Amino acid sequence: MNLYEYQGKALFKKYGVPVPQGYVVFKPEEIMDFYGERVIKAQVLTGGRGKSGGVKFASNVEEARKLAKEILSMEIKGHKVHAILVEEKLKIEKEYYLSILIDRSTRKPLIMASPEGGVEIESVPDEKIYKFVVNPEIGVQPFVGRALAKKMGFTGDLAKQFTNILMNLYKLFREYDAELVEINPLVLTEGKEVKTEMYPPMSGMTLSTKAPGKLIAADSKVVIDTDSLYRHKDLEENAEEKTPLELEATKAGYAFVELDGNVGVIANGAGLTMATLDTLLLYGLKPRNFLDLGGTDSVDITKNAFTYVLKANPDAILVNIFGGVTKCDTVAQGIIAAKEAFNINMPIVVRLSGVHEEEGRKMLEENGIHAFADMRHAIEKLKEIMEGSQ
Amino acid sequence: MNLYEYQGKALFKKYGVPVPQGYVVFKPEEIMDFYGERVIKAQVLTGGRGKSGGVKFASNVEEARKLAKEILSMEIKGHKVHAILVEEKLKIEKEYYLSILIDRSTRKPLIMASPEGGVEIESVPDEKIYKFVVNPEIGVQPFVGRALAKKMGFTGDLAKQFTNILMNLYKLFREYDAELVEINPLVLTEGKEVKTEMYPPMSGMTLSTKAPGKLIAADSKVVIDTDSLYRHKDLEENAEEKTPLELEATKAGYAFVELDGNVGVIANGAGLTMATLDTLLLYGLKPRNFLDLGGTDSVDITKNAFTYVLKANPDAILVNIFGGVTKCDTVAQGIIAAKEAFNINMPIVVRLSGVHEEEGRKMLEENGIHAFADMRHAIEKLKEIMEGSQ
Amino acid sequence: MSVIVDENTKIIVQGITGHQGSFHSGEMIKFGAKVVAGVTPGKGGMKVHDVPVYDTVEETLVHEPDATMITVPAPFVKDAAFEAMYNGIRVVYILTEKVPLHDALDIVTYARSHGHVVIGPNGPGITVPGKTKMGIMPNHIFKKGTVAVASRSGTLTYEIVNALTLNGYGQSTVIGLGGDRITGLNFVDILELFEKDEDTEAIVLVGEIGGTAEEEAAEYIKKYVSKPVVAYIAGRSAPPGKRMGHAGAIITRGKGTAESKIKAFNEAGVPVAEFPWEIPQVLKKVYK
Amino acid sequence: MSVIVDENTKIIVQGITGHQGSFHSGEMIKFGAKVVAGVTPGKGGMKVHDVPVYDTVEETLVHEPDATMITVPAPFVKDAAFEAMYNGIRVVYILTEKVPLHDALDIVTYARSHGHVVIGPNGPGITVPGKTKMGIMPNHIFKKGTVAVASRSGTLTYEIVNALTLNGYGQSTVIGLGGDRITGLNFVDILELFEKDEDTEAIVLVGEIGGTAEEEAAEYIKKYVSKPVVAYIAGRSAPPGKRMGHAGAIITRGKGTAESKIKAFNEAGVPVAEFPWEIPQVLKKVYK
Repeated sequence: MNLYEYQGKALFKKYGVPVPQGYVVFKPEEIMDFYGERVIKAQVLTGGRGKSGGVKFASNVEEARKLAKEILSMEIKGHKVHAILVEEKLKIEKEYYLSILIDRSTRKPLIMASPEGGVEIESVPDEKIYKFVVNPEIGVQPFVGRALAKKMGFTGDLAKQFTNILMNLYKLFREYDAELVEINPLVLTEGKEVKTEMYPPMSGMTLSTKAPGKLIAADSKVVIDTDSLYRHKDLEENAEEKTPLELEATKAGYAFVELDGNVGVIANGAGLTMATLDTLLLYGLKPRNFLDLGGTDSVDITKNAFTYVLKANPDAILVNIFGGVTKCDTVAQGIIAAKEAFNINMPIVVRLSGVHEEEGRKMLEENGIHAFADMRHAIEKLKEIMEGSQ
Repeated sequence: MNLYEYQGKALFKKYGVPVPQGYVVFKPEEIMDFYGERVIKAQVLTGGRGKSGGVKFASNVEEARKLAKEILSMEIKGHKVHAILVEEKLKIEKEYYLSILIDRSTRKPLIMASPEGGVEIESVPDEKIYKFVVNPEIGVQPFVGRALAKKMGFTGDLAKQFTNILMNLYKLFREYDAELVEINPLVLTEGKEVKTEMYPPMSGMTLSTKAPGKLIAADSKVVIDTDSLYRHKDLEENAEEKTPLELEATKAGYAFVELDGNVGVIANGAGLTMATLDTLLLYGLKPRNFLDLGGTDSVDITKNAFTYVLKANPDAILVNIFGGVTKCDTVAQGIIAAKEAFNINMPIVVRLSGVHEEEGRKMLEENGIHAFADMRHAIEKLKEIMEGSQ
Repeated sequence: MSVIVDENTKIIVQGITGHQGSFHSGEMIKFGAKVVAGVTPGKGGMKVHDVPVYDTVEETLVHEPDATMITVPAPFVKDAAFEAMYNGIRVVYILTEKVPLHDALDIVTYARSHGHVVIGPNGPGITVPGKTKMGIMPNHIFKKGTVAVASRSGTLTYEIVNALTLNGYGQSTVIGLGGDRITGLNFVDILELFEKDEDTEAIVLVGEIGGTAEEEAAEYIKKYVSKPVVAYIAGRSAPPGKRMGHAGAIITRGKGTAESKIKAFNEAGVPVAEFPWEIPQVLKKVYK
Repeated sequence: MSVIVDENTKIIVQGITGHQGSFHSGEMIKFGAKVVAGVTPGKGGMKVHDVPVYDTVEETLVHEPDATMITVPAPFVKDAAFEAMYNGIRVVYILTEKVPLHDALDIVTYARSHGHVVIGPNGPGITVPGKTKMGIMPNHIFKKGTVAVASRSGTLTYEIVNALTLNGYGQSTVIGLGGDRITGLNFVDILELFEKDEDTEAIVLVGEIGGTAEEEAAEYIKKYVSKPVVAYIAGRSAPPGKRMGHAGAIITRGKGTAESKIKAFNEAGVPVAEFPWEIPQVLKKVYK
């Protein structure tokens, strides 16, 4: 689950990763009066909002509210703007990149850091990205920070700031079951002039030096492992990532993804469902959805699956069940019950293989539903029907 | 460092290990008015206070204050009573034992649990003590609690209570750098009668069942690793464990232990210092103290060591330095400086071996201090002097 | 010789009194597996299919188990896996799906540095036809033979094994690695075992979108695998950024597409079937 | 053949620019040790005794180090040890005293399950006369020979090694295991190595009060050690409950007394010297 920037920054703050001062608003009038300059940032779960006009600067509250109103009515790459983050404007010296993710191939957390921040990390050349594979049995000890800080060009106090940020970010990553935590850009603010009076005192001579700036997370991208949400009650599931229908089906226990074709699909097992969609495409047919029924062979679960497929308004429905230990007569009952209950008139083609498969197919045929023992013939039949109906 | 019962219980509470309701007082008048019964417990860093009259029951505030006054003036096994813990009186069904310590031979945390609590664990037969060696890479997962709960005879809700206590105690043990956390007794309180109205309602018939009691830590013994105290600023060092002189010497950076003989000892290295004390005893001489100078060869460190030895009022002083890389002339300077500064008239015998050893010994002899190249001759000389002076 | 488990492997089932644990223990016993004990806290003393049930893994050690099948709900998997490993059980198969990613990370990290083998999470297990089965694959589709199958999915594996059997290709070992992002074994690990296995003469890999396990397998095959390998990849039609049922089946930031995997296999000389039912024909081209 | 380190062992020193690190690096080099690099964060680019100093252990890997000597202050030891182990350094010697007990626990646990050897914390290191030295033992007391010495203390070890040398007994390996409660190696671990070591013909153990390492050593010697062993135990005069300088030298709840250790050694046929200077005479009775 992707968190909005303001949610990610709230976690950063909780874990001691410095973020700009600011607050989130859902209505323009919630923006409070201020002096100086503020950044008005669209909260959307997509990148590139800056180029789309989702980030603006305001120097008084009226301007800020006006901009917020505009931004709140925007759609950025198809995403409605969810909220506005109002933040102090940082004086930026340089932008860096820092992230931690789970690397599937080493099966370990991977830190990526780059002195080229503020752009998509995919566009940064490999030799400018410093990687560190974390051994989770060791974790991120200070030495990890020192090793990366050196490569990033941080010395002295900045190296310490960087190490602290990295250790805190790793703690967040582990404790909040993150798939990804990303700071892009990690901003180095301009250092302040420090004037030191020179000896002898009162001589009027001062030495002007520059104190180092602060490293601050100017943006946040945090992705939380959905399977862990039961232990993070403080995080609500963000609705925006799924379509309303996907959300509905998922809540009912089906793995469901909307696609843009016209063949409704119900299959069992993620791999087989994907293979079914692939096969449809290779046959020139377009799937309307991915629906994995899972391993259960209850009449109701099968029947209810049709609810979500029907809501997607397909022109035909393909059911592909490789039963294994699933009882096919039960599945057949579920399909027949759905046809009756939802008064389905569009073509349904079923592939049914497993325990009691012949019985199940017989029941289906008796109810006017095409039934086959193998996937190929089922899909060929579907193609024939759909081409015939054109 | 041993914590007082009330300090240990404060940590228990912080980590979700249930403790009786109560509070600590340092003066009798701090005891607040109450109804029912209270336990008045002496806070001392030694066991067996119950038998010594350090634990009493009171049924009103006047009685409680009177008892507290008595207890606060007691000495238990040589320990002055530091404070009073005032607690609710538990209704006890059964007493258990639970502890976690660092087992030196496996180099791992070791959990010990026994259904025979309330007595010293040393007196419980081995077959009644259930042990579990924790792999710190795994920690204490719920399965550890289940395995021990079963052996302890806990089922259902009590097994869950026990598992929670164990997991929380382990967390405390690790996060507070404990050498030992011990709950003895871990008390099971009496369950409450629960009356359930029977069917049909209003028939007046009730079913009486007993709800299980609660597991509560009725005492606490927590020992914190002294070397880790720098990261537990919330814990003050408890003075009582060391004599005032030991405390003074330790603060000055010397490992120092008071003994009951009359030969002051200064040596370098813990092993050599112990061997020096042992040798004195085998020669019929009694050491007054253990003082490990450490590895430094500064004049001041050597000189200052005499401060603490002299405060112990010995009859003679033995210095045993196997220098290795230590410069013996520097050590000799320190000894001579001490003799002058503190105007030492008692006999000083020095063993000095290492870099510039002959020079060092010569300097000592010139200042009227016996000096030898080996330990044996130094101790024999000391014996001769001390026997001659009798 | 077998891969990971064989006819002598003594198996316990953690969560044996649950719906899945109970049913599949029975099927495993029918297949010939030595299921020696079950574990369900609080249910010690019961029997399931004549198999004794205990409260803790420690108590099952009298049966000297080598492997465990974990069927407990996702929030309890980490505890169950560590209970098994703490008690010295070498092979840990996790059937459960939706195991939190960081729990899988902890389990797999510990296992790999302490010599345990983890199968799954979220996979159908391992079957060695004629010898043993640990998991939920349907018994009737198998036939003893020389083709090893490794897959990231469940039902699709059955589909392909069924096609192999119907076309006369028996199997040496069939293993489901699991559909999650972190699994105990990846294709490279299992290829190493298949290459060494005397009973295996040809290999079928059933991959899917997400991650780079197939690309790494292709590299490994080029260098180290002498036996013929064919493959199928599911998810050609999957849109980016959507989790296609399996937690691991997701295209993120342009990585893990079917095209990339098919290309890698082709470059390694591994033919990739277009349809699941084509696997036997494709296999025929490279293996008798 | 040597124990743990030999003349080819490439050593780095973490904390080389400190007082201890700098001085003892020089002494080690004089003894013949191959000190290839030093590490002090922020001091990279310096040289100490002609040895290049780096900011991180990772940067020293160009010198292919096998071992590290850690001399950083106690609060930073855990970080330094994990830095070394993460970077694949096999032998980790920790000179520093007052390392928190749970830090030592973490270091030693990781080391033991990942094939690293930890010497210390809080010990004088290891010396192989004629070959190498890692640690702070004084160079001039050693003589190459056939007697191996393992000890829980520092200065007392020198005292005994000195006595051995003066009496004509040279040493094969001298190791200080460390005075803390948890150390990387206990007597049993080192006895196993000494028994196998071709250069060692007799063994001297220097124990002290606290813990049960000596009792375990006695049991081990009975069963597995064929070479003659003699011992010295410090702390006969120590009162219970007091930490005698070393964190590990403490009698708790009646456990870890000198009597118990002396009794165990005697029962294992290991003569125990009364005085440190007696070791050569006692050795003479059991070894040429």
